[in-house]
Amino acid sequence: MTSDENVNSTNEEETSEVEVVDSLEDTIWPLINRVLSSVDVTPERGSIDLITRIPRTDIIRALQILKNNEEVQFNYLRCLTAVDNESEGVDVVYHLYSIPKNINLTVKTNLPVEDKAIGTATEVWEAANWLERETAEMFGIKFNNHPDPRTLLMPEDMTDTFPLLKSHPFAEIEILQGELLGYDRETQGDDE
Amino acid sequence: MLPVEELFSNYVAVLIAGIVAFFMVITALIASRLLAPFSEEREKTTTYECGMLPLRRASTNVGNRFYLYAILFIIFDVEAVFIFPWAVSFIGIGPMAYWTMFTFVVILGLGLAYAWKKGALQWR
Amino acid sequence: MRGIVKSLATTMSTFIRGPVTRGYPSKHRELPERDRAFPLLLWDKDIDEPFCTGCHACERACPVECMTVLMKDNPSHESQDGNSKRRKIVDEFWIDYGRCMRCNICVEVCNFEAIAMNNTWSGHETSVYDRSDLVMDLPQLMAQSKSDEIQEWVAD
Amino acid sequence: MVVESTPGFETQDLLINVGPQHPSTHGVFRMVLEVDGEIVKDLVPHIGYLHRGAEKLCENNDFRQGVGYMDRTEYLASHNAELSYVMAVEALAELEVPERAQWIRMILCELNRLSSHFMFLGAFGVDVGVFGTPFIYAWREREAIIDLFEEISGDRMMYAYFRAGGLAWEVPGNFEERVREVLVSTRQGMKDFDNLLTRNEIFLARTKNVGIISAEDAVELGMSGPTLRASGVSLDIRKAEPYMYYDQIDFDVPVGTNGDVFDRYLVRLKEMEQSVHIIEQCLARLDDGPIMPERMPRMLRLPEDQEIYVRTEAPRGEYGIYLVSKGGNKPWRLKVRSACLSNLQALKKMSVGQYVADAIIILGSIDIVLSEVDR
Amino acid sequence: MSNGIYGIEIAWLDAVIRLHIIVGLMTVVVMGLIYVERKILARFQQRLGPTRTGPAGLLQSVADGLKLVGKEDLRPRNADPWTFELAPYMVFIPVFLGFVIVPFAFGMQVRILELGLIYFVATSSLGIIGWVMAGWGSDNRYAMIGGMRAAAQGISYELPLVLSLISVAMVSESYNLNDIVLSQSTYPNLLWQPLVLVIFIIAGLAELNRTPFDIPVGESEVVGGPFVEYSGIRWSFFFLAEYAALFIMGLIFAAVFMGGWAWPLGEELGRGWQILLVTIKTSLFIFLVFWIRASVPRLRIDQLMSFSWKILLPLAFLQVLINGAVLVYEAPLWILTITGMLGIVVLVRLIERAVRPQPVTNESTVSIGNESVS
Repeated sequence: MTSDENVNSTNEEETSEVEVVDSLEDTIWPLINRVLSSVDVTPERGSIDLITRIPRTDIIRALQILKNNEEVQFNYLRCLTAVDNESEGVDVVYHLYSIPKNINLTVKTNLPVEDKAIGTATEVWEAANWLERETAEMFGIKFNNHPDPRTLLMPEDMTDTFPLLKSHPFAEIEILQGELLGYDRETQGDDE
Repeated sequence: MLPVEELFSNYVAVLIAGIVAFFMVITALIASRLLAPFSEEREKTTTYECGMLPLRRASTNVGNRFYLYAILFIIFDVEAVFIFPWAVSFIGIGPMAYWTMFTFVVILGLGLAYAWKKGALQWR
Repeated sequence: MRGIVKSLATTMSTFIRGPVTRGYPSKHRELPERDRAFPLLLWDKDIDEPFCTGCHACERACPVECMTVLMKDNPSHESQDGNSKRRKIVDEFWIDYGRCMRCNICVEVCNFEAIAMNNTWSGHETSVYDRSDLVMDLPQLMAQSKSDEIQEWVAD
Repeated sequence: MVVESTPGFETQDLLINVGPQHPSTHGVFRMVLEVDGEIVKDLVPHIGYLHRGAEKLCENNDFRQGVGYMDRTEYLASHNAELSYVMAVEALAELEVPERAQWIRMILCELNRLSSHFMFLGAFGVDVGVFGTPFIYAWREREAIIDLFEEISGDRMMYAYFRAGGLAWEVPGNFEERVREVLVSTRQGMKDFDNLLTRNEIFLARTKNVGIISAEDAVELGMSGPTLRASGVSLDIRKAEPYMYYDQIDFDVPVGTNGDVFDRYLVRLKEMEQSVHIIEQCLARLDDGPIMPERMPRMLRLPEDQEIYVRTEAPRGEYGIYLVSKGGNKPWRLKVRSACLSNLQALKKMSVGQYVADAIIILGSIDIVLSEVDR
Repeated sequence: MSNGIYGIEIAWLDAVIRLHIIVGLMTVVVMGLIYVERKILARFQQRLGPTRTGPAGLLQSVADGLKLVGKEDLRPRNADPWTFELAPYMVFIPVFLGFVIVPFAFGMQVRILELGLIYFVATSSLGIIGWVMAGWGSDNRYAMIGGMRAAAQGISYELPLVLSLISVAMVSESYNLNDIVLSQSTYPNLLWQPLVLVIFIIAGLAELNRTPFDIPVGESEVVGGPFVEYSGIRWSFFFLAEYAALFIMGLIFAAVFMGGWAWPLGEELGRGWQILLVTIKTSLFIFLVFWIRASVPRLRIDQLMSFSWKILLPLAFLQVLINGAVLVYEAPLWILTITGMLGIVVLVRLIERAVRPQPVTNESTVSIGNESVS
């Protein structure tokens, strides 16, 4: 905790700006760009996978293309989740994998804070079903036309709080639980 | 062979055995009633439903397969009942008795084959 | 049927091989040196005081926040005519074993090698009837080290 | 509360509640079976009983502290779970892991795969209905492996042994010979299982052609690991996208043809043979050297606005860590991609139309760890 | 036997005394069986088994019994009171009735019944009613399914069991267990009836609800089946009945197939030796049951039913007809041995054929390698 100066992010800043443009050509970006020519798509350089950003209005159509296009065949949905960027809204992240071509792609789409709704990827992969249910209850995202919009991990009636949002308190629930379990006695002991 | 009176007097023991067994159960139950604790608690008397509240009454309909097997059983058990007296006496009567029973069993065997063919022995 | 016979032969072979389990509560397995049960505080035998100075390093590093440490001035410090080099020393120390996840981080961050994971059987047999009994205070945490029941294992 | 059934003669399917307190749900899993006679008409899975918010907890703990939480997401293969996490952190922090640490990690992960698969074999045997014997066989071998882990890391299940950059501390001196000892007993255990179950007629009758899922459906549902490979899809991340030194190791990926319960059992058994093979090669390559990078910061901080999705082949399938960093010593977002969650989605598809008893062994054949499903 | 023990000539008093001896014997044997089963199963699984109560855990069953007596006896509030309460009686009494005929040594039984085997079959199948009552009365889904399964299984395996006993009775020309044992003083019946022996063991396992036929009580499916709602002493009667039935089945096996107290080569033995012989022969069966329990998985209900109806039943009928032909034309008995052996081969073949999955697939189920990518 004391030796903060040892942080090893020395060469991070130089790499990011310059290399993005060059390195994208080494990745599958040209291929993806060709396949998704009908969609507004912006690339980003990820650590191991290519990241593409697609506006949310186009996302399901783009995913359909990515899955069904012969050149890429992203037939496997690795993971579907979201990232809360506080004021910048919530990013929904799709990690795709193509078993026949052995290539990976990360697809991101941004949802504004005030309207967290997006089409459902279950139309594309069945695998998205539970992942979307989990993302929905954790981030308060509404997946339109989801076939089974119940909660997955959270209690059935917990539809107003979204634990993985940054605005959700970390410790309050724990304190509440502690009181139920008799932890209040212990804390009294600590205060002596 | 025992005389007929003794044949039946032996079955008195069966009746006594039943009574002994009955008293065995009831004494144990009474002993338990006296020894075991008992506390009235509503939660305890719910049925075990893997930790959830019972969904609805359990005594609903039973799959019709079970009835089918029950019918088949009755048919063949009756056959067994016919075989019982025959099995220990056919040697004394001779080949005629054997062939009679042979025909009977073959007919029932055909019945079994028919039931098999019709899929009565198939669970679905 | 032949496969079933093979299964029977397999179980018979283990029947002959004999048991591999132990009669647990009466017979204990030998624990490896690195075994880690719950953290304990160590006692400095040379000076007769705990190694711990109450520096809060472990308390801050604990992922589950199971520790509470209070620090005080050492009454037996050299300046106070004592024989100790420690200016500060631990006043109170609580560890909630009910919360501890035995991750060893407190041992790693300690600069004084004052805390160690219990590698004896007594560390594994800590059942209590009341949750609050799992909160250990300073004398309880010191007891085993004082009576030489644990050998400390320090990672290189 | 109890709802009275309506009087009359109309057919009414029986609803059976299996779990959360049921001997064969492998934890606190609940499924509601709608049964007609003995045939499953519908199946509704309920999860979330073991949800502890590991992702949220990790967001509030630094990278060293997070390792302990990863252990608890996959308690039967903690090394594999830790591996994904530390690999994600290493990749973002650009830490070079020493060679020796990598080899030891591979050995431990494969050993953990063995112990986890033993656990599967044992529990699955009990699901199929052998009274306890496979369980004890499994426990016997798993115990040997876990004893080894305890000698190395100090704990039997929650190892917290991998650290970003390498390992927490050096392995004991007799490590190699102890691993070889364990492999001997492991082989014996695999042989015992093979003899006990693989050719047993009753076992075959129970498992063959039960719970079939086609390759297309399995991929569509995002299944992974042995459960996917049993359907005939040869997707093993160790082969497809090699991490650590798996590209330097020679091993095969067993693939099933039928996608039934028996294949899932056999694929795992064959996979264990491969794991033993891998460990032997790793032992041969193991050299002396450091186990942590030379320039290791005392407090790890990650660069800003970086993200990575690291996937490794855990015993149950793809264990992925999606790590988003916005600087600082804590992850901004950490998502655990659980193999079991995706595999469990397929349960309904596999079970509908089967017998009640089959639904139980199909659940067993997926080999779920509920703490990984719920996280 | 009409001349009572201890010179007691009054028939009913004699019966009462003998039955009380049986009550004691049964309790001790059942407790012993539970202990022995736990120890033997533990040994098969390389465990220690009970060790804590008494020397080598010998008092485990006593401790269990005391605990069960002192345990709270619960009845679910939705249960049908009469069915629920009466089920333990209906399960236990028929099993106990079976003790009336089983011979322990020459002249050592409660009564010699002329129709002993039929009586045994009749009483042993009565217990099924108790199981169904327990299943229905508990208002529990598992219990209900378990009870139904118990009924289906019980009636299906009743027939092979009956027919196997009829086959033996045909060779011994009597249903009287005493006569059956005496008829085996030179050669035991199992020599002439090997197929019947196998059928008897399989059907016996099913009647006892033992692995691999334990689907009514399958722990991993129906969590104990019909008696899931029973606790304390009431539950213990199901258990008592189960083990008493096992004991009786072992005794019947010893008497019918192994020649009971008779030494295979037929010399007159003292009573102590006779009891020892019966004990050994009974233990053989019981050990086999435990051994099978430790080794094989459980069948599924459809497989269980079709195994009985499609394989065991036709084979048992065939055996009865062959027995009849051989006996009525006074052909040498070794023909029966040969046909029996052939029957076993057929049985094995049929089982192996039944196991083979219906759509025939490639023999090597798992192809090693990377090639089969979809």
